[in-house]
Amino acid sequence: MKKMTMGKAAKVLSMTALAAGISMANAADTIKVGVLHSLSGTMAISETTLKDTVLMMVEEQNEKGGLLGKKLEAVVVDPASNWPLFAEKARELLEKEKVDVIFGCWTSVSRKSVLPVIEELNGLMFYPVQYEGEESSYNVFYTGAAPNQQAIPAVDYLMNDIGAERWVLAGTDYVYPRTTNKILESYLKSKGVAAEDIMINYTPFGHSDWQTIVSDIKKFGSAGKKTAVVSTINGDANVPFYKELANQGIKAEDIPVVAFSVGEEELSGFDTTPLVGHLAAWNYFMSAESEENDAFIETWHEFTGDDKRVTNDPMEATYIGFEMWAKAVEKAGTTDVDAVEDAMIGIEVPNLTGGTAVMNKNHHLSKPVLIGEIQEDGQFEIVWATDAEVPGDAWTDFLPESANLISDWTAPINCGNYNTVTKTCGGAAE
Amino acid sequence: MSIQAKHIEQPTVLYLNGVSVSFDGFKALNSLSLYIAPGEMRAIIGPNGAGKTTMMDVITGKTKPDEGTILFKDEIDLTKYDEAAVANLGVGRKFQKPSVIESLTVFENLEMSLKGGRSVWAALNHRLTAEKKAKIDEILTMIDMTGRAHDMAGSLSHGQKQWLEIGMLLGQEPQLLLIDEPAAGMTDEETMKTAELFKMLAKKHSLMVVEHDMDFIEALDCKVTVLCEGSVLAEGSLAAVKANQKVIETYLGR
Amino acid sequence: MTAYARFSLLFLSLFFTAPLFAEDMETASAETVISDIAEEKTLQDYLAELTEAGFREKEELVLKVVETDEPETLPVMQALLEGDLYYVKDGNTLVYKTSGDPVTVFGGETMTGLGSRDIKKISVNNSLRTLLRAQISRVELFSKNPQTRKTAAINLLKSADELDPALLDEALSQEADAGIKEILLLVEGIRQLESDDSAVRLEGITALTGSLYPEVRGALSNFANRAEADGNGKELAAAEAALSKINAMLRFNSIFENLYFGLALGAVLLLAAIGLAITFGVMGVINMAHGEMIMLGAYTTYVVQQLMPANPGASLIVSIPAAFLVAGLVGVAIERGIIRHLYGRPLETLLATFGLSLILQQAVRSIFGPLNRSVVTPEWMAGTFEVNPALALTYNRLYIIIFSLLVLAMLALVLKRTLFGLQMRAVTMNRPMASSMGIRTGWVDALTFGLGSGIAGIAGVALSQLTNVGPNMGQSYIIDSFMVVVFGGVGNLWGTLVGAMSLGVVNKILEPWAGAVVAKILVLVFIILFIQKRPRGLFALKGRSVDMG
Amino acid sequence: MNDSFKGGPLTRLIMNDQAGRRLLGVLLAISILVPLSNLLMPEGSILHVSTFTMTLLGKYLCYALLAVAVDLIWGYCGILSLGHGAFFALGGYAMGMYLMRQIGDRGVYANPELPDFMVFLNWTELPWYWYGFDQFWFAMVMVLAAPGILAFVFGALAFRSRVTGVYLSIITQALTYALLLAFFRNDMGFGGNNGLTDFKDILGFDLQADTTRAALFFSSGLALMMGYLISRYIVTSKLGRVLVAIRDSESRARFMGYRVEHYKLFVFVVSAMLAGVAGALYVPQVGIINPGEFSPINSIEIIIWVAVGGRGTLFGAVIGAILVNYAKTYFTGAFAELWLFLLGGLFVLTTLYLPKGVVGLWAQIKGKMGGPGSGSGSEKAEGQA
Repeated sequence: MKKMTMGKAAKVLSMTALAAGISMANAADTIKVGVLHSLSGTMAISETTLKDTVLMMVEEQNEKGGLLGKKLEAVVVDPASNWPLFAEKARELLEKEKVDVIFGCWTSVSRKSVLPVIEELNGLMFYPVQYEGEESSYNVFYTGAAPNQQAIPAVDYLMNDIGAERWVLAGTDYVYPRTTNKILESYLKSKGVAAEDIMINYTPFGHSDWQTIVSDIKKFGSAGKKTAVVSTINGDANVPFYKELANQGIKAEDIPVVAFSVGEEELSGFDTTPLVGHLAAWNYFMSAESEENDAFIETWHEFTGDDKRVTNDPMEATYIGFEMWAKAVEKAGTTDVDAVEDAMIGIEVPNLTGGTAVMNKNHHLSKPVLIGEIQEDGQFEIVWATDAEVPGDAWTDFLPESANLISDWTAPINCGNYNTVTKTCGGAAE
Repeated sequence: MSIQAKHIEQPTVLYLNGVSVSFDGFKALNSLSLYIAPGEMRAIIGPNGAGKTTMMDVITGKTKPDEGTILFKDEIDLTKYDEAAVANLGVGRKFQKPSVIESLTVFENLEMSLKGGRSVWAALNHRLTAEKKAKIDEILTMIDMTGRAHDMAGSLSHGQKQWLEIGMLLGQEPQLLLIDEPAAGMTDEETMKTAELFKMLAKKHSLMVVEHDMDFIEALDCKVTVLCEGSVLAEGSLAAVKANQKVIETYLGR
Repeated sequence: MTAYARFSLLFLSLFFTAPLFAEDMETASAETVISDIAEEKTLQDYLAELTEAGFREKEELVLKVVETDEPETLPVMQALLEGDLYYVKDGNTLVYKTSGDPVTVFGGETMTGLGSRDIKKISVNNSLRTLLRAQISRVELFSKNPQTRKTAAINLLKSADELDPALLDEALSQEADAGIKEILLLVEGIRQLESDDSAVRLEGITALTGSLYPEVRGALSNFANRAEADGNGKELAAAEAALSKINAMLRFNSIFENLYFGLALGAVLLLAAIGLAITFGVMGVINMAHGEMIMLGAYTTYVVQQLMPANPGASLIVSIPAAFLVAGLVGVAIERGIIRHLYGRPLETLLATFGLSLILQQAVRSIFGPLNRSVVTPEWMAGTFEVNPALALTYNRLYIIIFSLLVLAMLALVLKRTLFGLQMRAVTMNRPMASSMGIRTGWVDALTFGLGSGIAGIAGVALSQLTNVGPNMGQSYIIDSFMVVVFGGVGNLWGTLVGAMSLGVVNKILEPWAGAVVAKILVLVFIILFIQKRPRGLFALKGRSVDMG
Repeated sequence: MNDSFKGGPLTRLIMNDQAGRRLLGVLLAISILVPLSNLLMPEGSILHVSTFTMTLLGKYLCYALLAVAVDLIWGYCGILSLGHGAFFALGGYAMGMYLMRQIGDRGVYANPELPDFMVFLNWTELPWYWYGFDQFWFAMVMVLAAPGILAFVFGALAFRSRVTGVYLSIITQALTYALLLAFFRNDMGFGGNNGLTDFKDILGFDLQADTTRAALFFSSGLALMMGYLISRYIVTSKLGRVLVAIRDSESRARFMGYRVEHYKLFVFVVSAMLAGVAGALYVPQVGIINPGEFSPINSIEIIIWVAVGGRGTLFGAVIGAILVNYAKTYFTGAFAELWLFLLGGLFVLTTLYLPKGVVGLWAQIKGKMGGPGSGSGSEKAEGQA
């Protein structure tokens, strides 16, 4: 009896193992590009576009003859907006599919979930979304904006050009808004803003009833000082938020709202008429005028077969990341992670907005910061831009705990969280 | 009032005094008073909506009366207890629709009903002792189901389910049995067999039987109480009740 | 930071040949300003410069434009403010463009044959809009239309201190309408606060006391701050007295406001839940695809609006029956195809409808893409109904409250007064009996499910006005809907109404005190505890138990 | 029946449970062979099980235990909990908090006391409810106690008030939804949306080492077997028959004198604890616990695993959990854009054509072939033994 059971067990086991994919076949004649973006669930709305962008870039690269004489092959999986699934799929991509690079993640939590896997298996990932900083991994390149590339310039603009004196920091209750608002609060106070002139508000994901909060903002804004709203409200909650702003008659001239998570793609789901003049801060706007951008938009329209499709900042970040990776692979002559990581630093790629993006030692980019006003056609009018590219800062100077930390992945430091006071590499040291 | 006043000094198993219940303004029981003596069998009849089922609900703790008292064995106020407690005090109830546990076997149904071991812990550590097994076999014989002990209760016929349920009542060893329309859906033969069984039971237990079937009541040959609009209309032997003018008007006459 | 400002006079000579130079950021320089020769210029010249100027320059140009005071001045500024002022790239002709062909500013000719790439909008930013609005208000203060004058006066509250006193005096002396005059007096009051004369300042405080305009409160609190800083006790006391009076009125307002918010939220919950009250409450189907029916309704609204883009208002009206039909038909199909095999197995309906909801979500994602779709709000739904200057009820919420009650009333009517309603009730109460009376129970089931789904579709139309129209929108309503139906009492429409409204109001009363998240958590805990007290919901059917089996 | 390698209750359990015996055999084999193959076989060998596959299977085992827990209350007692994910998540958080404390000063801010997320949100000291979680034993107690106490309080209220059927289902959903919202709040001190992640080691063993993974995998298999046996013990005892009585006719059970609320409470708490254990084993294997686990949709999915496998048969729950999750893993990889159609379709078809789940189908086939009663048949046939 027992024997039979064991025999059966072995059969089941080997079947399961086979099915779960112990595939030994590893096509050596292609370079595999993993795409780890949610195609279903709550984040599909944002991430699907990035999957398409990577596919487009792969196709383009193959038309140019591939890399190192090999064709690129995209491997798409769906982590379904489920954070633990991100880790599992990352492992699948690295262990089973043996991809050479991963482009993926949107939310911070998905990145945090993937990070241990990528580090353990020494993978390589490009993360294309603006985020809260306070991280720098050897295995990840951050091509989105750090807080100093988005939040702080935006506040500077509101303070200096719009004359805002009173601030509402409204965000979804998760780590990106929390951190950004902490940084901003500290920054604003350092600029002499009194505590009672700062209102901080957090709402849950997908919050849909904004009546009370918008009405509070309105009241807060009627204290005689120019008031501005800095919004780190995420994703789905934005539509009802802006609709409520419009309905309660808050005009951009009275209380401008600057958002860090609202781009062209999000606007395509809005009725923008009542929102004209509200702001967003990004490193890229579709309306930027440059040859590279025109070409990019054209390719995008061709690829999607839809000339109404918009482009946005995370797409540019994906584009820059992909171009940089391709350059680094050619420079290194291999797709080996350590070689590519080494080659990545210092790589330059033209921005779509003009100028050049540079990959710094801390795995963050130097990029320009732009501020745009929402137009009726769902585009942004660029109303302000930094004079020069701003280098991304992994560890913000406005939080006491991280003020002394830097990231430098070159010798002799080779550390993601190097303490400049104690001269030691922090907890990440293995 | 006059009826029970005569017997107030005698011991009773069940004693209802001025029990009233209303649902959304409808008086289901209207100051109902009645008693049952130890070892007595009592038939309850009455038109639909007379309050028979509500009376059973009230006695078994399912429904709390708005007013009135219900004494069990002259000392326990049943209105203070819930269904499980009332059952454990020794009041068994059989429903109009047979309610046996259909996905357990006949044997298991009976095993569950056996007196004692009601706590969670006891149930977890329950062992089927020879004594219990004997008791179950005894009941099986009594309800004539020895041959079907290991069949699913769900596969029984309607009449058999009624019997099984009666058997389960017996397993509980109650002092008082409340039985709601036991003859419903039975063949004539089964009905008569049931009446015989009840008469046998009445030697050890008190029984309160609600029934429509006059032949069955006739066969029971016991005192009859007629309920109407939530209170007692008449009481006495079947013949006396049948002759009662009020009863004829409201019930039998129709 | 004006390094990126785009403009202007440096290139005036190249004006007609190379308008695109304007886009060249590198050559622009912050220090370059409008040249002196501007004095000689006419409206036309200034406007021509506008096409090339950066935002800073545009501000100065606007001020110069105001001074020209020509017949075109006001319409041009209004068009600029509204974003309707364009220029033809080829030749720099200024045109107005709204929906049809562009019309030239000077001469009023309609230009045909121009594509969207041939003309370019003269962009404005927020400070320009503020400036334009203030300038326009000064002109419109003398408009014949009292509504325009009123808007203008209210706008002036914002820039009262920059106002020419003579202009205000003139407006005050001419103004016949008492309401507008009141506002103008407030403008004057705000100005008086700036006076050097203490008596005048106190006069200003008196004039402002009791007004609920946010600008007034703002001016007073600024004033109070100044007075405190200056150590001016008397004026500080006066200002604070005025402020506390205003604040007391505002507090009263906010009670009313919260109630309104609560009812509005309740209306949303009600709309979301009514359909479920049928499919789940009446039929006992644990309908996890209910949210997707709402989503279908919202997408129907989007499609209808795409079909008739010119008229968002009418399209919304058309969407109501359209959404009912679409969601209703899908509902009938679901019932016939799946649910009818599952009667008597209510928990399995949960499984099947959950699977369906996944399929429907993905179907919509495949057809319409994963992005949210934009549904335009018609004008009559935008805006607010002003009870007083500090309390404005948004029209869209008002309509949704009314709409939700209408839907409920219609449904009640259908159930109570129509043959179908009678048959439906008969089937749910006693199926075999209904069947033996010749009612085709199968079709009644299908239509009932269709009715519930259709109503969910209608809810989708309303919700498209408030929130995202995307593949996931149904998910955000499904849980709330179940809470409402269960809280109200399954199978009881009246309970659904009272349940939705009370949950909405409780939520909104708690929210200012506890915050949005905690308020919601408290409401959920409240539901859990409430069900302990009343295990069958708010409006449970009481009576002799019938659940014995 | 002669393989009574352990005496007493176990024998009784395993007797008359052919399907369960097979299941336990397979589980035992997997629990031993998979880790061994992962550790001993060279990579590239056909017999090597990759770490990816092992962690995946480990996850399935945890889910299977969770499914057993749900089946215990739903399949046998008719309590349809749409909030069981909450107990799973609480167990997971208890383990996560221990793992978080184990990081010590190896966090990015090198704070010996506070986890990273607390440091950058300016917490100055550890909140009181984090005390004790640096001790493994304490965390393990909490893995059982946190879900257990919540289930006890909630169940005591709900069952005493006789909240039943769909009302109970909906308030369990309200419970998990409320917890979801609460754990999302960063002010709660559980890491908000990001949850707890970046774990380093457990009991001093590196979590990224294959040996640790293998041990965790083995523990999961063991936990599932234990969970199965405990549940099996419960459902085959008289208590199990009372549960079935409650499921089929609650008032009958009550009029027989059984305190229905006590029984329900007991089994609900046991089930919650099993779910907690599943969560605790799940977390170190997937490397993250966050409030998403409280999401009502997750809890509904658990119900679906059980239904697909076959409600009311414990091994059916195990099969269902593994089957559905394997399908999900496979579909999200192979048909990234279509998997919702496939999974949704699977659910619809299962309900329509396999009302008793996969196990029911199997029993049906066996029944036709005249084989010995397996599946629900054997479940019902023992009892009187």
